[in-house]
Amino acid sequence: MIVKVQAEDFDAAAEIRTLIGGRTDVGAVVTFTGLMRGGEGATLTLEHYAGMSEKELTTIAEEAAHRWPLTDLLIIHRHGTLNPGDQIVLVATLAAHRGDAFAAAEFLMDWLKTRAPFWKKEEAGGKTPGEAKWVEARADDEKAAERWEEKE
Amino acid sequence: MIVKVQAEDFDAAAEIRTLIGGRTDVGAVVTFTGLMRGGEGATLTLEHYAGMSEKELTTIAEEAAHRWPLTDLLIIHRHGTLNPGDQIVLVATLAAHRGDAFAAAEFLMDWLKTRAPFWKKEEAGGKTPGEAKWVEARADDEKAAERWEEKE
Amino acid sequence: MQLLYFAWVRERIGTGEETLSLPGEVTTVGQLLDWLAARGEQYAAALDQRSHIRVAVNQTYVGTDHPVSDGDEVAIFPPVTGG
Amino acid sequence: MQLLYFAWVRERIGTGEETLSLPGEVTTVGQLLDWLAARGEQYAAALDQRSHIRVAVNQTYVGTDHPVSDGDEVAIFPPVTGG
Repeated sequence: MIVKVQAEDFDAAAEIRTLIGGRTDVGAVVTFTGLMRGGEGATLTLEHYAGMSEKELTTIAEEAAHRWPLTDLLIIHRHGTLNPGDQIVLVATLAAHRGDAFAAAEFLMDWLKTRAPFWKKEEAGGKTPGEAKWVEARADDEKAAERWEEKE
Repeated sequence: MIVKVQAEDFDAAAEIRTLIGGRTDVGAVVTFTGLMRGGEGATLTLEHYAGMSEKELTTIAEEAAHRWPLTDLLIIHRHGTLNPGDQIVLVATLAAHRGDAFAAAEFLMDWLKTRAPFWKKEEAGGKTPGEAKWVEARADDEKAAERWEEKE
Repeated sequence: MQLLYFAWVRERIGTGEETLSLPGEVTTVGQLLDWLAARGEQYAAALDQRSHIRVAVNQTYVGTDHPVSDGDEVAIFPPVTGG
Repeated sequence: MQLLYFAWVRERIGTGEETLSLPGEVTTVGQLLDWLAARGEQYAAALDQRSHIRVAVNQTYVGTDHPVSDGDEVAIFPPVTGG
């Protein structure tokens, strides 16, 4: 299990290669990569609660490993200031079969979105740059997370 | 949209980079990679219906693009003889939001498993190599594909 | 008619491809399968479990009622197992 | 008590971190939030919409009934928006 919180960019392919590590019992690899969307000049600043962010991602990762028969999994989440197109987050799940890998990856993202202590502040950029604004939490992220509660 | 049927291995990261092509309206990238499982010396031979296999994958890709608001998507499927750990198939979906990217990727795999004209023949290898055997179609793949019928 | 066989259907029949002329009474996929199965032991062995046989006419999946004619490319194969 | 504030809670209070001594009557998270909100306008502005406030004690999410004491690290922040 790999859990990292870092300012630097990551090489998803290299991280997944490390995670697989030459094993030949992995039939399915599902990845989710979150990218920054935005127009030219826009910036996104990710604040996090150093210490708790890594601890909480580890808890979420352990919960996924407990719920599904996974070979392994990883979560990498960046903090700091990002530009459009930049990678924000990577989740990868390895399993013998695809159903488990897909379900665990969706679960990881849903829980991460509602539990990992990160906060996004956006500045739109462009010709009339406005004030930077904190992104508001979305009700459908809460709803997405809730669907996993019944499956314990 | 990229659809390829090929004997050669693929570089998933490079393929996805090409698909994104510098766009900054993509918030979510979901990938599924299918790998060959098996012990030392095992081989997997993938036969396909040249002509129809690419046509059918294109139909499946178009159906996904029709059902979900995707930025783009790709399917790469190999044929020929593979060894344990080798990549078999890659599906990637790009979307503004993760729910669409996840659903479309699962859909693509479920339909691909039940409709794309490929057939796997396995040889176990090891110290007592047996006869090569055709993999049997799985009832739960049919079931997984059926769940998308109602959502039209 | 251009006939294509794949996977164990191909192995049991002993060839991946052949060209045959249809008798006039064979006008549907179902009749084609019956007619082929009667051509010999190998064909019968390949086609006897009809629930395990899939057919594509001109590279499109069809059912047993689908019409066939001499100009078609007809592929006969087991349920697919790719991915 | 070590207090940590994040995102707009931090900006409204005007600091990300401070150490305060609790009065004896403050023994739960709810009482702590009430006591902080009464410390001045900035605290009130940060903490008035209680449904938008999350609290972690020693890096674990807790509810308003959770006990607090001077040795704790208590973080106060808005709903998270990572991922």
